[in-house]
Amino acid sequence: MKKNFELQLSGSGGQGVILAAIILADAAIAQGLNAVQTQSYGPEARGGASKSEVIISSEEIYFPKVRKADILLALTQNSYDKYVDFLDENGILIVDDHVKVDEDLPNKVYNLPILNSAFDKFGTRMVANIISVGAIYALLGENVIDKNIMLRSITERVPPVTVEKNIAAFNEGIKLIRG
Amino acid sequence: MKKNFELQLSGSGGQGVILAAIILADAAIAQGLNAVQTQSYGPEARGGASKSEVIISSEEIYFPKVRKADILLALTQNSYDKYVDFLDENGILIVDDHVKVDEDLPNKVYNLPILNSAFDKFGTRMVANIISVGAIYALLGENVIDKNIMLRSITERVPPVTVEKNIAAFNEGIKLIRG
Amino acid sequence: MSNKKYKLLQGNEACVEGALAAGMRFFAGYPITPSTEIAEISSQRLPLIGGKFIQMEDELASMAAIIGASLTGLKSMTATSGPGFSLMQENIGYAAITETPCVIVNVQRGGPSTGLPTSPAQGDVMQAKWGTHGDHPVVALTPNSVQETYEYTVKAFNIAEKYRTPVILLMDETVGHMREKMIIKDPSEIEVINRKKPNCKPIEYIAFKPDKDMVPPMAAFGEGYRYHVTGLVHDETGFPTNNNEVAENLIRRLVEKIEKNIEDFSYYEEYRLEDAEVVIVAYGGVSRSAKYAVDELRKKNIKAGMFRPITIWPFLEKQIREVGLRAKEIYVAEMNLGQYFLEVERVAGKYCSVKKINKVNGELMTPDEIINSIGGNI
Amino acid sequence: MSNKKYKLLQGNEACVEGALAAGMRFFAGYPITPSTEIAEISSQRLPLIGGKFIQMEDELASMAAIIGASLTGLKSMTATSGPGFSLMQENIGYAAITETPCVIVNVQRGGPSTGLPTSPAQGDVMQAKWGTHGDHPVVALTPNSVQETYEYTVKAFNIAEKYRTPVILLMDETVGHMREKMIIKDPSEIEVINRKKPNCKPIEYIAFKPDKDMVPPMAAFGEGYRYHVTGLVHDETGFPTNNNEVAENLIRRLVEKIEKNIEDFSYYEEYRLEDAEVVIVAYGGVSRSAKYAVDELRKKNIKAGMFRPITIWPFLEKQIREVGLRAKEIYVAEMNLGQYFLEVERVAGKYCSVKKINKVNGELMTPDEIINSIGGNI
Amino acid sequence: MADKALHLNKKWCKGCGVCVGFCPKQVLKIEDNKCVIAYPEKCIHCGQCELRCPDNAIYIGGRSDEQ
Amino acid sequence: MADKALHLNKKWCKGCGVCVGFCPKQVLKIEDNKCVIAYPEKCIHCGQCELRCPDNAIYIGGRSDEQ
Amino acid sequence: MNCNSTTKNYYRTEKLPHIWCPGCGHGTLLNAVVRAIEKLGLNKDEVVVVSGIGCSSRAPGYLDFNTLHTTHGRALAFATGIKFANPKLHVIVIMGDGDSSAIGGNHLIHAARRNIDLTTIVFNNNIYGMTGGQYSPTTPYGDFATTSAYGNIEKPFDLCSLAQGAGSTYVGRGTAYHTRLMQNLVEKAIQNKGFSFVEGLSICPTYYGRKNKKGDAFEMHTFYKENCVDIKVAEKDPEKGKNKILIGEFHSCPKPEYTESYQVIIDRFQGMGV
Amino acid sequence: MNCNSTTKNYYRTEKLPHIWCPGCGHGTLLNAVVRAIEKLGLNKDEVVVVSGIGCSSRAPGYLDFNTLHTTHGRALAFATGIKFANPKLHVIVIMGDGDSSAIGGNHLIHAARRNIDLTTIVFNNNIYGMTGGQYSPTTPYGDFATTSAYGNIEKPFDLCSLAQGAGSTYVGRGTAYHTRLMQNLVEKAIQNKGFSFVEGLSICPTYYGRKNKKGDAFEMHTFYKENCVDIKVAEKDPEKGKNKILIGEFHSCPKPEYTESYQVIIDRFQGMGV
Ligand SMILES: Cc1ncc(C[n+]2csc(CCOP(=O)(O)OP(=O)(O)O)c2C)c(N)n1
Ligand SMILES: Cc1ncc(C[n+]2csc(CCOP(=O)(O)OP(=O)(O)O)c2C)c(N)n1
Ligand code: SF4
Ligand code: SF4
Ligand code: SF4
Ligand code: SF4
Ligand code: SF4
Ligand code: SF4
Ligand SMILES: [Mg+2]
Ligand SMILES: [Mg+2]
Repeated sequence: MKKNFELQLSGSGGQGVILAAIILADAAIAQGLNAVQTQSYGPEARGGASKSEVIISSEEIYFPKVRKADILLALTQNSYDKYVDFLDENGILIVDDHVKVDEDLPNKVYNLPILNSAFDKFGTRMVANIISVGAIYALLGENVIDKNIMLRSITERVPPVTVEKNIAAFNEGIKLIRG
Repeated sequence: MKKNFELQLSGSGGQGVILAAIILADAAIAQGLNAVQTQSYGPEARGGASKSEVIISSEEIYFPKVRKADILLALTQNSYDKYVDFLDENGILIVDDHVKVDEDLPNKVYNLPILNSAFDKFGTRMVANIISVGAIYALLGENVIDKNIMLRSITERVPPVTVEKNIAAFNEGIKLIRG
Repeated sequence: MSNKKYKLLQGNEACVEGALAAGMRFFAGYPITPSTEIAEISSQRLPLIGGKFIQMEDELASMAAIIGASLTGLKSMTATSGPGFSLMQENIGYAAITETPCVIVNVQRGGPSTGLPTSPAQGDVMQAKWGTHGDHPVVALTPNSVQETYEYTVKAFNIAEKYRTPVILLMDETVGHMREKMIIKDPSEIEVINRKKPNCKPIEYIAFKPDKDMVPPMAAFGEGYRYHVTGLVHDETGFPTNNNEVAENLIRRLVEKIEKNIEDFSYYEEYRLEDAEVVIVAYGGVSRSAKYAVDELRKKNIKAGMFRPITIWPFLEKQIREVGLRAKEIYVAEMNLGQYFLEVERVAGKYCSVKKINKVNGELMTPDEIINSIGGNI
Repeated sequence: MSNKKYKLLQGNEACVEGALAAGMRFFAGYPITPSTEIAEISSQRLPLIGGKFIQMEDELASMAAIIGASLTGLKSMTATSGPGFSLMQENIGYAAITETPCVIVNVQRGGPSTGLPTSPAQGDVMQAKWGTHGDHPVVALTPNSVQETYEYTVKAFNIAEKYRTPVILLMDETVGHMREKMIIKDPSEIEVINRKKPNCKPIEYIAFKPDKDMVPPMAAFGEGYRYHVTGLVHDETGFPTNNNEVAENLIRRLVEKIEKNIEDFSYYEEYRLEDAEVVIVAYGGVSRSAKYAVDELRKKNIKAGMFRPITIWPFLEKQIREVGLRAKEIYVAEMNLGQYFLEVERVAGKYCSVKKINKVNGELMTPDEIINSIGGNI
Repeated sequence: MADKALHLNKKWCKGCGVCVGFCPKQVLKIEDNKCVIAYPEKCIHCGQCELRCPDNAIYIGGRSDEQ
Repeated sequence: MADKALHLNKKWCKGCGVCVGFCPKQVLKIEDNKCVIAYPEKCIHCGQCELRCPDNAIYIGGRSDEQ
Repeated sequence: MNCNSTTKNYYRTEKLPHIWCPGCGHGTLLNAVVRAIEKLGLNKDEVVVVSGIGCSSRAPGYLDFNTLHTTHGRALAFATGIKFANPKLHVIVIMGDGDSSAIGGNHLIHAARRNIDLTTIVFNNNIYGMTGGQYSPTTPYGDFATTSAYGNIEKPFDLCSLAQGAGSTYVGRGTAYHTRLMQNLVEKAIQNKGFSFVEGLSICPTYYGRKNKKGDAFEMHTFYKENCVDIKVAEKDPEKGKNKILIGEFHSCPKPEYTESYQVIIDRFQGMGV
Repeated sequence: MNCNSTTKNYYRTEKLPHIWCPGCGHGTLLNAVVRAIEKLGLNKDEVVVVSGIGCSSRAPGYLDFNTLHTTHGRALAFATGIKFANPKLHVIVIMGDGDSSAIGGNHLIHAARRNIDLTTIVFNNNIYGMTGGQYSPTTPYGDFATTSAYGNIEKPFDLCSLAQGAGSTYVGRGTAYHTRLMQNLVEKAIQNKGFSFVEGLSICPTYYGRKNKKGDAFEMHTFYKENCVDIKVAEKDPEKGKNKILIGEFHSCPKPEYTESYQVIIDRFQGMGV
């Protein structure tokens, strides 16, 4: 595997990108890797754009913040606008499909119906974050984190009554990437 | 005159040795000299021995505390015991006559009936401090501070209704020394 | 496959884990960003083990309550950030003069005043030492990772108990809010130190008479040793005095019991220092960037190294002197306008050049910023 | 015969006289030994000239009230001692970040905690600089006589008004309670500086946009300039921001407007320094003993001199460096365990040996103690 | 009443739904996290929405206010 | 009552006069800033003085307490 | 500007929307306060709005007056300095329940005791909103918060009784639902020459609501609608007040005001003495 | 030891005489407190006496219990930590009027609100004694002090109402003159499981007395003797209470105590969770 993955997950406050990042970091650790998860706090976290970061690495992680994202998730226009500059030139962008992406963006872009899938297939936008986790997981590839570990991490971190729905959402996210 | 006089006035809290020191310092300044007055604060000032100091000098006074007293006034046994060591070997001691003075004390000692005079002649122990001022003034001598300046200083610092009584007390103090 | 001994924890959570491992049984606090999670988690965890949590009306009261609880025998802690730390200062001095063990966590945020409540900063370093009036002893530790937060919270309690003194765990928002993998140790692996109790009869107990180690044994209220505690200068019996010699001895002993025992808790990390000509001095969150910068600078053939104080107070005078003697240049990198720098310059300035790298914009200092500051100079 | 322009005044009284001469019209305070007379006399004098005195419920409130009054246009002051000074720290930081002129008098007594309430000490020197959280500007002045207390209280107000910053008058019990002769000057002889007002229309007023001197003009509440004041990091309009660059600029400007203008208020006394090989650095009450000691040492053929900072913060780096370059030895004599010493050592330690003479027993350091400490070394 | 009209400032609206709940005539609904004036014709200009909107985002103004 | 006696601790007495004021039998007086039991024989051991002395300096004890 | 005229005239519209969460009752209460000021026709230059720290305390920043956002709990002490320095100003203090009665409780009782002419308005949402939902001195017994996961064991203050007991000369309570009442109380509070205290029961759907299953903002409004009874009604028919939250004007009893009493001293002694 | 047996058994006699001025009411009140403890036969090892800073707050130093002299105004916050850490202890807090209600007002109302089992006793001499006679929050309107040379314009707190309003479950007032009553109130206060508040009107001849021409200590006692009426008497015959100082037991109404409520949580959840 690549030594180091820097992931940035963004959306509006309440969309659960922090939990998504925690699940990813948790799984990475269970996998025996190192991971550091951070997030933006403050008034922004309430209403405005919310950002959460994970660095996954096989080595010790010193600097805990993402400098250039290998993967950027943006669930809202606002968060895309605010954070797109953090994307590495070789990085991958995942956006919800209602987000307008700059045409000249050189990156690989996944334009996924995350919010709509959540609503249409699961009846609640609340699972958009876990769908996103699925998509990110799919892009990282099996050889970074084991799927079972991912599933356990989700199971441990979401409210017990929602486990099933969230696991389905996770699989939905994988499907959005792998088709 | 001698360049420098270090005076220490002690008694119990409430005997007014601080006011006495202020009056002396005030007069010294009016005389065109330098003076620094300090006092002990704190729980002692309430009940225990109370101490007040004046340094009078024709030069600038740096260190504001008495190191060796040229004159020590002690109105109580307690204050005598506590402060006698501050007396310069050539210093003069003034004590109220009920205070027992060490027999081997090498200093010139004035054993004056200050408290009794106050009570007997003025009906109140409250003027003992001004009697003491009179005694100290007398020992310093006319050439240090002018008598009129002393009187004005007393007049300005004691409660208006007690001016007359206090001036009489001052004169009584002078008499105790000069006879 | 899965590695069960590792957990993903936030720095603030790790602090509570460490405190509980060290024996904390009392927490009093008042919420404030970015330290609030410490109170929240304590409130949830303590009753489960018979411990006590109380949310006080403000930080003055929180500090007072932990002193009261500690005097009554419980290991006690509070946690706060800048504004609350300022409010605790008077009673921190009280803990120092009464020799009451306690741990005060300050998760630093941007100051002064309300400042930047959710941003990382290291602006309270000098305040940790000088925030309360009068000369007083101070121990302050600055962890730089979640794991260290756990470990050094334990050590903070140990130092507090051993030396009967308030200990400050000086975190920063970066470390407090970061999640990282952490090993929760088995209780048997953790050294826990408890305060020394009197082993004399109550009648013989002289509450503030120090042993040879300069620390007096401590009885808890209710154990039969009836004694007096005051924030006034006091003699060995604990009663107020104005005796000048006794006063001088007390103040000096309080400070010396810490400074003379500094070897006992001189914690620091040396990174690639052996042959280093350029030494970055950094602590807390910034030290993570500094370590990265060292590696990068080495790649550019600059003989860089890092000295990282974990014990930030008392000042590691001996170690910094040695660094100064060996290095050509020291860069003190801090998220303030140059606080620890002053002490480094004082001690090492005679031997080498000491420069500062500062940032107070509310973002963690990056490796690049450190590299560029140094590069610009080389 | 009698010299009418002299008066016998206590240091604390002189402070009030100076404040009134400087234009103080508001005082909020809470009694505490040894500063209480400042409140008492203010309470008696202020209404006589239409000014306002209020005794607040505590020191936190006193500090808050003077900031409120200053924002409303009145020159404002409070006075306290150690414990109260600790309690004021949070709001002192607020005054700094909101650039509200005000004067805080701290008549130092023995610490830490309740300590020695009626005894002289100089233990709050570092606290005056570092007492509040976060980086912040500080100006602190230390008079050493009744006359100077008067003069430097005026200057404290002038600096506060000119630079829109809190200024600390750092007295000590010796100076505060001592009575000495003093000249009360004619108002015409006293330079009084008032804060700079905006001369634009309210609509054009950008409340925290600095002029070239780094200081923004200041409108009072009620004058028609409706603006916002906050203790959060804010932009030039006064509204909160998380913009990193703006944040960095604000914090740096606050500190630099003081440090870059230090020449404007670098007050100090040099005594017999010309050819001095042994220099005593001392301030406040102790400097009086030091001066005496210099004369005595000279009599013993020791080339002694004294450098006395009156502006104690910001640190007189330039002057101390020069002293260091010329002296063989510097002795920093203080009634604490060596606080100002740290800064002197930092700056002069490269050039000469810097030693400390300390005393924390509640009594004024005597000339003999200084002489003996130096004599013992020579 | 003819010269009155209901206005919505979408930029300020946070879609809390308070106005929707209080409207006696079901004029309003939430769509995409914002209030929408779904049936302006049913509005009786009672002002309930304006009175309780925490965000000053909905109000009754003159028709001329319409942009 | 025969085995009771009035005691005074001169060291502690500060001569405030409170006991003197409250004594119903004029047993006490102040001399040289200290309380003096001037007329012990008049004392009825009512305890008023002991009850109000701020300094625990005057009290009724057994005769054996006398030193 | 796409807003009503009150908003246009009294808000700093360029700062809107405010940072409060969707449905937060603070916005509704603030509107009531602003309408009261509008109704009284106060000169904007002579109004100072002061706050401490908290969600509620962000209010002044949105208002076009002289505004001061101070330190946590200290708003009334700052306001005391302002009012005393220039008694002509109308000084209105907006605080949260935590700000006013936890850390700021002492300043509250002392400002009330002095009867200094400040109009104090507390947006009481029974929680510390800004720091994420810890219990406050007004969180009901048994309720949940991030620091009372097992149910709150502290008894809540009745802020109005506390303020009245300490000396306030005008006291009343409204809610985010009872906006007209709220406006009315604030109007009278401003007119009272002395220390006035108005509690506005607010709504924090984000923390208090969520933790205690109170539903969304609208449901929380409905709760106030259904569970509040005006003191006048309850006084006439105590049955109606049973187990209800009392609202309305509780106390109005003018007494000598602090800055006026001080002015009497100045008038008598100014020019005397040294 | 030349003193009565109560003094011998409960005082640190080697520390006497205390630092209080001749005639200071604090000494008399303290004796009443000690007699109450003696009467209840409390185990000295289980009694903690806590104070702040002030003349009154010097009291613990003279008593043979676990004693703690804290910082100004904070005694109740320290005491809360003590009591909560070991609920078996009897924690008695002695403060002055300034200590308890000026700088310490917030801790007073919060300790009362929590109904934590502390016995709070205020020696109220209507002045700051220790610092030399400044007015306090209980100095009567119009009275003189070093900071109210023109007469005090602040309205005094009624400390008992304040404490009761904040939640104390036992409240009473005695005086230095009414020592038996004082003893009785303290006894009951200690027995009340919850926050108890007893005000003892004290006497400061040195400052309050002198500044306000109240005569010597005996005259000040006499004033209390002549101007206090027991609440029971006043309730029966309001005429008798007119313009008088009310004393006696004002309020006794036990409620769930804080440390006991917390113990319920521990008992329920201990051992659960991680
Ligand atoms: C000295 C200090 N302590 C703590 C804080 C953190 N803090 C900010 S707001 C707040 C409480 C807010 O609650 P409340 O006053 O009820 O206002 P709300 O946010 O609920 O409107 C706290 C504890 C602070 N800013 N300063
Ligand atoms: C923080 C702080 N502020 C002020 C003081 C000074 N101070 C000591 S005691 C006191 C007031 C004492 O008055 P009170 O509580 O009524 O007790 P009393 O002396 O009258 O018995 C004050 C203001 C202090 N020690 N600490
Ligand atoms: S009440 Fe206001 S903010 Fe809420 S949905 Fe309606 S218009 Fe939008
Ligand atoms: S004005 Fe009345 S009817 Fe019209 S939308 Fe608003 S609430 Fe509904
Ligand atoms: S009451 Fe006590 S202290 Fe006062 S005079 Fe009598 S015995 Fe002495
Ligand atoms: S016991 Fe009664 S009669 Fe005897 S001295 Fe005391 S007060 Fe007087
Ligand atoms: S947290 Fe609560 S009080 Fe704060 S803005 Fe959100 S809803 Fe309002
Ligand atoms: S100053 Fe007053 S309160 Fe203090 S000891 Fe003296 S008489 Fe008592
Ligand atoms: Mg709230
Ligand atoms: Mg008092």
